[in-house]
Amino acid sequence: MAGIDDVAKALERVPGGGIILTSIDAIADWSRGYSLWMMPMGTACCAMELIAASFSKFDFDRHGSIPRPDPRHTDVMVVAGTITHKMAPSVKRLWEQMPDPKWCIAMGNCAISGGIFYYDTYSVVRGVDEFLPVDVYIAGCPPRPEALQDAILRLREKVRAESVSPGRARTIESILPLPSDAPRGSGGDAE
Amino acid sequence: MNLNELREHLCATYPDLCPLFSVEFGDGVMQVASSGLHSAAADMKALGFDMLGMVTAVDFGEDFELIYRLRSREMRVGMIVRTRVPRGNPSVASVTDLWPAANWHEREVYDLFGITFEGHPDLRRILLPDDWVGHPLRKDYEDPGVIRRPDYL
Amino acid sequence: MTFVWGLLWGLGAVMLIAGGAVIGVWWERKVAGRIQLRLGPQQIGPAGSLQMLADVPKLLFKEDIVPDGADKPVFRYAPLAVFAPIAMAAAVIPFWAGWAPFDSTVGVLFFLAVPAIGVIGILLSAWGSHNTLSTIGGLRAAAQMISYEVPRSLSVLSIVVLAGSMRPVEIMDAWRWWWVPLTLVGFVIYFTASIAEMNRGPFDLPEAESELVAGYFADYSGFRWAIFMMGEYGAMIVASLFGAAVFLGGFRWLPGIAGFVVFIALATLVITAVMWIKWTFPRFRQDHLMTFCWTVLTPLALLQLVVAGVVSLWL
Amino acid sequence: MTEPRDTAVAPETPVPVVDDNGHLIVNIGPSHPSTHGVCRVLVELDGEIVVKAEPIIGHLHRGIEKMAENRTYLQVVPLTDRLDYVGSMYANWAYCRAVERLAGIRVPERAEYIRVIVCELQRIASHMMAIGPAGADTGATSAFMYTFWQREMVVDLFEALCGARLTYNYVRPGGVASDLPDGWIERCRAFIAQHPAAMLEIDRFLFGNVIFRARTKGIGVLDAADAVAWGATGPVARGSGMSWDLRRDDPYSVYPRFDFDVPVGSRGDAYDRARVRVYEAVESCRIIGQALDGLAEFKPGDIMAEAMPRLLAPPPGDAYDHIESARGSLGVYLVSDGSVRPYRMKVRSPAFCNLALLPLLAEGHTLSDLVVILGSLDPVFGEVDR
Repeated sequence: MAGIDDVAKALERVPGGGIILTSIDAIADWSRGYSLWMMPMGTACCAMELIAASFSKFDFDRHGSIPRPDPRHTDVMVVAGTITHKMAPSVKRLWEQMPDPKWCIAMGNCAISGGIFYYDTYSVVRGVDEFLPVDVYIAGCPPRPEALQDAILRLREKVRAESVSPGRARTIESILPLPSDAPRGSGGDAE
Repeated sequence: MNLNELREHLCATYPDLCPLFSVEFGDGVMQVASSGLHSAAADMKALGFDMLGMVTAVDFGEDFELIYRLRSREMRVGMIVRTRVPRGNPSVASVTDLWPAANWHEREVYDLFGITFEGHPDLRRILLPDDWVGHPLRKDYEDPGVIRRPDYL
Repeated sequence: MTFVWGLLWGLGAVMLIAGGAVIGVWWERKVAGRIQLRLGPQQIGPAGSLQMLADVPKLLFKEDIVPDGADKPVFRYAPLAVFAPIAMAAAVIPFWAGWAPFDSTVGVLFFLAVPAIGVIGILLSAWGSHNTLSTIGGLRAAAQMISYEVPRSLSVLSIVVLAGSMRPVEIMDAWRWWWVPLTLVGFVIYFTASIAEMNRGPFDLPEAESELVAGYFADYSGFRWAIFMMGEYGAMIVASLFGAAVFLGGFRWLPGIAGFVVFIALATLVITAVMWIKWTFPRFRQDHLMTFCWTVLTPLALLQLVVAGVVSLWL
Repeated sequence: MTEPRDTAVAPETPVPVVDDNGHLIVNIGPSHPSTHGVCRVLVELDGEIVVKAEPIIGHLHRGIEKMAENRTYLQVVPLTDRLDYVGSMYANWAYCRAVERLAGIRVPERAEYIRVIVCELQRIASHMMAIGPAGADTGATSAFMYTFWQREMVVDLFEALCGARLTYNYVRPGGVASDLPDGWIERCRAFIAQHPAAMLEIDRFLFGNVIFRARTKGIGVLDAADAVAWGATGPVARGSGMSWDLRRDDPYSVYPRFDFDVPVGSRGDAYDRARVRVYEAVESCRIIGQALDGLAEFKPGDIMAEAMPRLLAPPPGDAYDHIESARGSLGVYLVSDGSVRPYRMKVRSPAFCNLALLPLLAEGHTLSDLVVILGSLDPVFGEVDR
């Protein structure tokens, strides 16, 4: 499959091709957004809330999100919990086993930055974005299942902007400034 | 049998263990030399201390203190056996032959403190990856990856 | 003409099974939800009934991963070897009085024999994945499916003895209402053995989620995996339709179109029972499964066959 | 979106698929639906029979014991929450008892009663997370949903109490963080009134199921002598007929004032280990009821020891104290050098000791039984790896 982008470009030149492309995109993005199957990468405390999310009270099946333990069948990896140096290769391996297109939710402070385990510890990876491209971050220690629900909805918005040909993906406004946008030296980081 | 009776019994049966025995925080506490650890542990087991609760160590700079917490279900008393091993040659006899429970505890102490247990059937790292360098719970452990917490106090 | 007809029917069978699977997956999620104090899909369509409209295109657009160590041709075409026999088996189901898509004189034999080919597809996929868990799953599936063929065939045989024919259309013609109480045990055996044949809980050892993660299709992604799922739901639909027809009388209860509605309703009831059992029961262990097959189901099926044979003397 | 950066993670060591004896080597985990966290088990299989199972732990080793050395005594309490995340109150309490022993703090009785109440509630919540997966490991996911519903009720109670669903940080050195809110006692009574009936339902639904019984009876038999020798505690030991419960045999806090039974199994198999937990949950309801009655004697608001300093600096020395957590005897050993930070903290984790039994129990059983045995030991990896 040499370059789906090339196919997309060729199709754009054909009269009406753009309409076909956007229709395909619309179908693909809509279906992906409403069928985000989770790879529950629960390692620690947040895993409890991840379990709660798909269980009776919160029931993420309502949103079409079901947990599948097999990475090959899933779309979004929810990294819930602390990732240690010993665990990180396995997480990366599982991420590589997931078929494209795939997304990653960093659930909880440990997955975002190491959280409470940021300082003084020798074995914790400080944030899963050290080795995975994270799409949605959920703060909390642990976040409530409702926060994960919000993350699924946010991710759905993000998925809608994507395209079957990666070159055509639209950018969406981030609701928060990206770390690179922040003026240097003004942060109140205690380091 | 409470702790004081135990102490009397200990003095009568094992005169050499008697002076090492004291009672602190509801447990019997016994300080032995590292060379005599195994025989003291065997005596304790013969006395009815059938459970090994934990094995741990504390880094006191010059040497490590090893702490074995034993428990007797029959007498309903706990017992802490302490021993000191020098930092230069941290090695002590394993008690896995007395209590199989010591297996993982000793591996953990080996992993985090680098104290070797002679006679242990399978002394490998248990918590950290096999290729980890150093023993993190030692006070002098340095790791460039560690970010020190700013000292507000 | 036969060729065109066959082609048309092939297309029809695939549509039937694919459509049935789409409805079946939604239905299963709803049934599971009810059992588990949940709601199930809610967002797309009324009561989430169009959820599969999102799931199917998503799976179509997924990356098709063929693992590095896999036996590539085997890996690629194994899903078809699982799916095709089930679509073929659908051909002999008597849908209407005097009509089955493939009206064979040995239709029952065809129905019993052809889906059994599916086990080869499962073995191929398990071997082709080059994955320890898949291999264990495939071996479990082979042992289980071949063993459960025996009680399943024996239980259908009791109906064949009563009807005096292996042609499903003739069986339906000969069917009498009192066969239902007479062959009730046979139906329960058929039902149980069919669940085992389609690898569903409590017989889902080949894909045991808590042990083998996903068993023989653990390495399949995207649409290849969807074909496996379609095969599983297809097996459920086909087995339920056939059971509802020959054991429960299918369309014979009422004349005309009402009879067809009763037939579909009976089959739906059987499918729901399959789901109900899956979501309530724990999973068997391999040796219990085999013991159950050879010491309980097979003797019972033989007994049922004897009873049916004795009764058939007076027919 | 953040671009992925290179990380210094080493590739995992590859595992041979077939060893010299012709045994199949199967790697389960570290992320697997039935390892209850992040445990890797290397299994050597002869057909389906487990020849050798080797648990590889440490995938969640976060260095809490090292971190505690650089935090003040009060700052360690949130860390103990993350140890046993299924039962946070226990680690809180065990740690606080060790600190109180070290610093000689006397805790008001009302606080002790509240601690007993929350810890017994936590025992119920934690056992629900053990009984449910016992069903889920054998394939009965629905049973898990039913037990989890009970757990959610407890979690709601805790949320009303301290605002958090999982990491409570409620038991503090010297007492508890806050008094019971208005109406909480009534809600708690309502919960314990319906809980035994729910447990009866689970008992019929799961433990009465013929497949579940066949899957768990006689599986992973641990005899009492082995349980003692391997230092097993809690429901794992009690399932083997070892009648040992710190609440009764080494009474701490106000437990001697309550009337309760210690359920004990007889066969020591996975079934007994799971069943003991059902009865324990019902016994916990009895304790909570008595504690709620007893609470009325004490003045509301008297929940913190008098003259608690902002910064605790216990005198040099060491202290060990333990409580009976849902998984067994959870001990905390603290060494103080007189400063405001612990010199060394060691957590004696029951799950760690119980998990060490896995190779012993799994040998000779099938792969399907392995996950049942692992589930019946009920490890929580935050506590195993620390």
